[in-house]
Amino acid sequence: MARIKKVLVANRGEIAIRVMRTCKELGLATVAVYSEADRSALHTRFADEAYCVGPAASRESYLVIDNILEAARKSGADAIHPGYGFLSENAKFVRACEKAGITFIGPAAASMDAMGEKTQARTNMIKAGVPVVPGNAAPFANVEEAKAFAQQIGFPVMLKAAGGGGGKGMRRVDKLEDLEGAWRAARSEAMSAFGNDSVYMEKFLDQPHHVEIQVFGDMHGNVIHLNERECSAQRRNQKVVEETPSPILTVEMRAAMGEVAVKAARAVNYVGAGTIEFLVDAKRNFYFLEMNTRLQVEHPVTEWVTGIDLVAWQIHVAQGGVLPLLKPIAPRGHAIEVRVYAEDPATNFMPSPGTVNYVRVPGGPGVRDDSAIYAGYRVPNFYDPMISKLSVWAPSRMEAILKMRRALDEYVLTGLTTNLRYLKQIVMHPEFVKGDYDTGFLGREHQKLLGEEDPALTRASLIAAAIRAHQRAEKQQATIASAQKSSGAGGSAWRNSGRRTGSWKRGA
Amino acid sequence: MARIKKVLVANRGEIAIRVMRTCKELGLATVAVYSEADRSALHTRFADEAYCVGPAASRESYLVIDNILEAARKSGADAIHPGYGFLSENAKFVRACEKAGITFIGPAAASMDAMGEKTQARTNMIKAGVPVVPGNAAPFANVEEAKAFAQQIGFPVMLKAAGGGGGKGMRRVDKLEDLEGAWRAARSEAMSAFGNDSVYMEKFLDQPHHVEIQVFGDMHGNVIHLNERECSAQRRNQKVVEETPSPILTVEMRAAMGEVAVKAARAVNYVGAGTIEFLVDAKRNFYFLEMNTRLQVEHPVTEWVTGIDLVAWQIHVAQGGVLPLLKPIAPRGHAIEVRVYAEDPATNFMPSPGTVNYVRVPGGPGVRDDSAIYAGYRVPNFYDPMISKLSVWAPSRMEAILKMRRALDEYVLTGLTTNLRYLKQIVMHPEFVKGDYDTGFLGREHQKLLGEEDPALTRASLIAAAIRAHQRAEKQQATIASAQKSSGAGGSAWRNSGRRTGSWKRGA
Amino acid sequence: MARTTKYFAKNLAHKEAEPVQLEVEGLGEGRYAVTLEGRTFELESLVLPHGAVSMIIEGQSYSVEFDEKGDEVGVMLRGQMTRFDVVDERKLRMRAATSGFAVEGKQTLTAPMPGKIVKVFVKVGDVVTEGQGLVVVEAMKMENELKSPKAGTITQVITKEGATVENGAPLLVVE
Amino acid sequence: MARTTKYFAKNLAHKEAEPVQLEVEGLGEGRYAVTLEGRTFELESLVLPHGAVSMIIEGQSYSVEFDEKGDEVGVMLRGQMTRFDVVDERKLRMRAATSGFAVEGKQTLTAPMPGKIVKVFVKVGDVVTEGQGLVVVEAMKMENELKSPKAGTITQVITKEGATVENGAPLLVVE
Repeated sequence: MARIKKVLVANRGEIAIRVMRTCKELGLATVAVYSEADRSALHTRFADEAYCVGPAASRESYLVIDNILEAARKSGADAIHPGYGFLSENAKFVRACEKAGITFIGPAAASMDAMGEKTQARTNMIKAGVPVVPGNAAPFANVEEAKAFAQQIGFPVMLKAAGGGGGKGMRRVDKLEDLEGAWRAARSEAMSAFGNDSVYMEKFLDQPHHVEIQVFGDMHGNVIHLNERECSAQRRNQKVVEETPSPILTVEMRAAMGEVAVKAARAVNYVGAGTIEFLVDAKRNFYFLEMNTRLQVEHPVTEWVTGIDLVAWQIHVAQGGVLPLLKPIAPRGHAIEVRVYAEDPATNFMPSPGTVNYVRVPGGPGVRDDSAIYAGYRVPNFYDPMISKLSVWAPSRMEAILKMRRALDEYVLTGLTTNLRYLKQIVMHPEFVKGDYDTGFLGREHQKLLGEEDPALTRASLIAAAIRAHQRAEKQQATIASAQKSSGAGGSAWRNSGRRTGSWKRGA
Repeated sequence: MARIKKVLVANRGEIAIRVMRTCKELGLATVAVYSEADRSALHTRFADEAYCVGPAASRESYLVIDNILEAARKSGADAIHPGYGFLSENAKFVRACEKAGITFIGPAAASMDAMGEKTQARTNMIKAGVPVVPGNAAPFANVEEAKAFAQQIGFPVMLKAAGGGGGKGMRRVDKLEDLEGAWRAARSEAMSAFGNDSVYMEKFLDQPHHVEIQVFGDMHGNVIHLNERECSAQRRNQKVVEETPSPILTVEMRAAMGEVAVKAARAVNYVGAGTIEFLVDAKRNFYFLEMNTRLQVEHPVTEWVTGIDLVAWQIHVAQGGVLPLLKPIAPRGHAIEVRVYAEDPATNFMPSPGTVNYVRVPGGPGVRDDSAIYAGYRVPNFYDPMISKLSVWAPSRMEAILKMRRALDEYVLTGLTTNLRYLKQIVMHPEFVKGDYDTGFLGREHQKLLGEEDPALTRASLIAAAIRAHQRAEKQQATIASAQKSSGAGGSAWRNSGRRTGSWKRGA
Repeated sequence: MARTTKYFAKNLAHKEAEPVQLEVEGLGEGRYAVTLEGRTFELESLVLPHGAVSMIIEGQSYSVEFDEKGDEVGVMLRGQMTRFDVVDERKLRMRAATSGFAVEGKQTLTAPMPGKIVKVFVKVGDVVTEGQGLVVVEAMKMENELKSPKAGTITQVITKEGATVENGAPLLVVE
Repeated sequence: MARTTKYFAKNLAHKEAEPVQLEVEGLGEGRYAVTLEGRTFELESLVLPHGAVSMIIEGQSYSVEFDEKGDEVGVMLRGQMTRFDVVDERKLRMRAATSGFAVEGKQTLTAPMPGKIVKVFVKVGDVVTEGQGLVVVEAMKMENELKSPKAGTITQVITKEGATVENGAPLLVVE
């Protein structure tokens, strides 16, 4: 297989930057694609080359296979890295790349088919002897079928997008009346996220842990696992905090899950980086949930404890290279990642796009920043509101938690509302610190995680607010005085300095 | 010994931030001290508390023991971390802390006495059986004494500050005529840097390697070493790039140097973090150069490959704790650090203080930022022009070099002239890549390290310059047009838009 | 002799609480004395280039970021965002004279962000409870339900399903 | 029909070279056609909030930072700083009419940074060579030697040892 020389990254945001960083280290030229809304995005500026692939809506740009391939042709890219989301788990795209003579940095289309469609994947896994959660085998034709199946397996159930993972198009349904609304929402989200509105159903396990195993395969039949990631801190089935090692895993359980994960990957002749997601119940039984046939958002924690650059391995394997490591390695120390979103936890996590006024990311020992923002950057409202990933490493879990607290305290990001404080509340919550938290954790503790006012900070803030008002008033008086001086009675100066009359009532 | 609760950091810049980061992780309150020139400095804003200790000149602020102790008293700090430079190797300060009942986070005054005065240190080391470079035993009373001694041992010689290290107050002298000027410069620098203008002399070794060993001692008589750092990339005896492991060391040589370093530290009952600096000649003989009785600027590379937080260890040991590790550990992977200075390599490294207009530090896997700058920060011209330390880790040396190149490419810092490009030239220079570079490297290769124009970049730059001029002209015409429209003939608008007449000649 | 100005500030997280009185005295060169609940704090406030402020109150160092809208001052301090409504004496009297203190009245539900209206659950005349879902907006690939700010009756529906709305666009009115 | 403007740019690192001619045609919405040495490049230039520019020239993406002083434009591109003197046709003629092209003449040595003069090596009337050390300035704890920009004679010494100087302060004149 030919050596890759120029990589087009068919993605945006932090993952585009992440992939390009490794490409640059490997001496490979980088090509960005961007939508019209992303002309000023960092990934567009970060690459050696950049090509516009369409309007803001991802369905008209990042998801249009022809436009991506046209950019590859124009730039002469000989490989495409899909990142996560968008076309990363689209077998049609893989086949189109193949046809165009471009190396797709990821698994073969056939492996994607076998795992990408979630109901087919379940069938394949059952055949391979991998334990799965009870559920149905094929997407539903209509909501009536879904209702009938739900009543058969019993509520609560989970509706899931057949076309992709990452928490998009997922809805928990507790009773029959709620099914129709959830069905509509899940399908609509699935369509926007994956261009496929097929939805299937699984029995809802009561507050399981979500533990996943990183696997890696090469073209020579080698498959290994690179330990687990604990991803139970989820909100709306969207991971928020991830860590490795999982605080609930023993060495024996890691080995057992790793073995099953390798078996699952082998069953579909998997090549490249993939993740086998498991649900773990209170008795520590684990069930195959799904396979993500791509790099995960949370891959940095695995990189921290293994010292491996997973993107470099992806490229190496895509060129036909043999896996640099052929047996499992013990994790070194502990890593935690948090996902920073432009959203307001206090108003039901309402996304808050806008312009970054100022940013200073945390630094110092054991802190890694994966962001794609900069001061002056306007976060567009067309894409996922994740704006930054922050990860830390320390020799022990407790030290990693304390380091994450320090790093979050240090993060300055103004102009947008973010979940930074919420993230800090999570990692400092006794249940998280203890380490035995399940997927119900964030929902159960929501009020507490919003945080309480610190009276000392509130008092200092009150003083700051008064000083600010005072400085503003003084500045205003100075402006008026100078305007009156220069223009006599100064009618227009009064107009310029007019402030809207406030009110004690918000939102009125 | 009592547990430390509040730490005053008697320093500024990145090292103050570095120390406070660990304090925050350990749950310790932090106190900054600042000079009048540093009111807006990041360390002043980063700490929980901040006290002004005097005017801009460090001799009137950061070096005034009474002012530092007064700040400690006001804040109720029970410990002081000195950072590096300033009072960090001042035994008087250690005694004053002791008298005030404040824990000094560093070695005992007696160890500092034994090692701090460089000529005394040499005598002590000879006694302990540690190999030293030929030189004189006591500071010179006057320049005549220095001249006589130089003629005795033969040129070239090195003049060195007896009061401290870090390259300050050091001058190489090749011939008798140059001695007087060098003597004056070294004394003046030594006085500014350490408040002590004593200078001594050593035989100049022809282009040796500079390799140092990190040591750590506790109050229970344990002393270990934490491997070496290669610091031969020096300019004016100022380290510019550091790495670990040293590319010239074998496992056996590391063990031998480590053993000598531990012997040297034991000879002075050393407690805390310290560094034994060695010169290594072409035949790989090594000689004791000096001991730095403090944390080094370049400590991050050791932290990368050992996973140890050296500042956390310093605090642990200062509280009477036993060293967490009692035998040497093998380094994991490879780390490189570069020092980013506000200086212009093209004009003989002229310092370039000024205001940071914009900054985006590198991120992603294996990159660590230790800086104390922010957009809008005015770098004062009173202190060392180092504004940032960038360090990287990778599994192998070559990967670390490529990662450093990538990180340097990524560093955006405008408003000041920096040595970023020079640093990139260093790490990509064939001699550096090969790994066998000595202390003469940067001087020898100076012209090459300034870098050549890349014709493709120059052409793109030329186009960018023309577009910029065009946009400026258009904006100017629009301004004039609108001014003429609103005020008739518009005499004053012309005045406002007037540009100074340039010239093809620079500096004329 | 420096002049003292009285300010009245209300923490918007505590709607029921009375405004707090603060006396601010400028001492020059960014130094102030602030009297709050009988205690006077001396402080120094330095405005940084990007609009943030470094405030040192009796040795305590605070990096403060602001988010201002009219008289509303959002203060971000060590990760905590507290919003205050701050007015001076003149404006306080003006507020008292007008309906500024009224808590009742009609509420307009506005779009909190640009997006697409995917569902409107109510029509004019519907009686709603506080917290009841009224509208679903899709933005950034997520559906977000907007809830009623108060119990009352829907008096106007300004938007409709399928509409694309800008940030702050009025959607409907509850009275 | 868009207007084409001619510019003349000189790379300041190559004092002896002739200025290069560039023709710039605005195509609207940040798009331009630039003709340089017989070749026309189409490009798009986006000005970012902090003054930097993102430029895409035939697919090549460049993040450009500028450092401008009068007609001198410093361009920072992928770590390389190149300084140009850029003028339009009108100014080029003006320069030709005055002494703008003169390379000879008196040179004023100025302080490149604020600091303290610790040594002045020359006095009025001294003959100096290009690159000869004239003055030592101490700043940021380092001593920095300023060298003569040309061979000639010292005609004025404006500063003296011990003086504190600001950035750009004239120190002496070589003719």
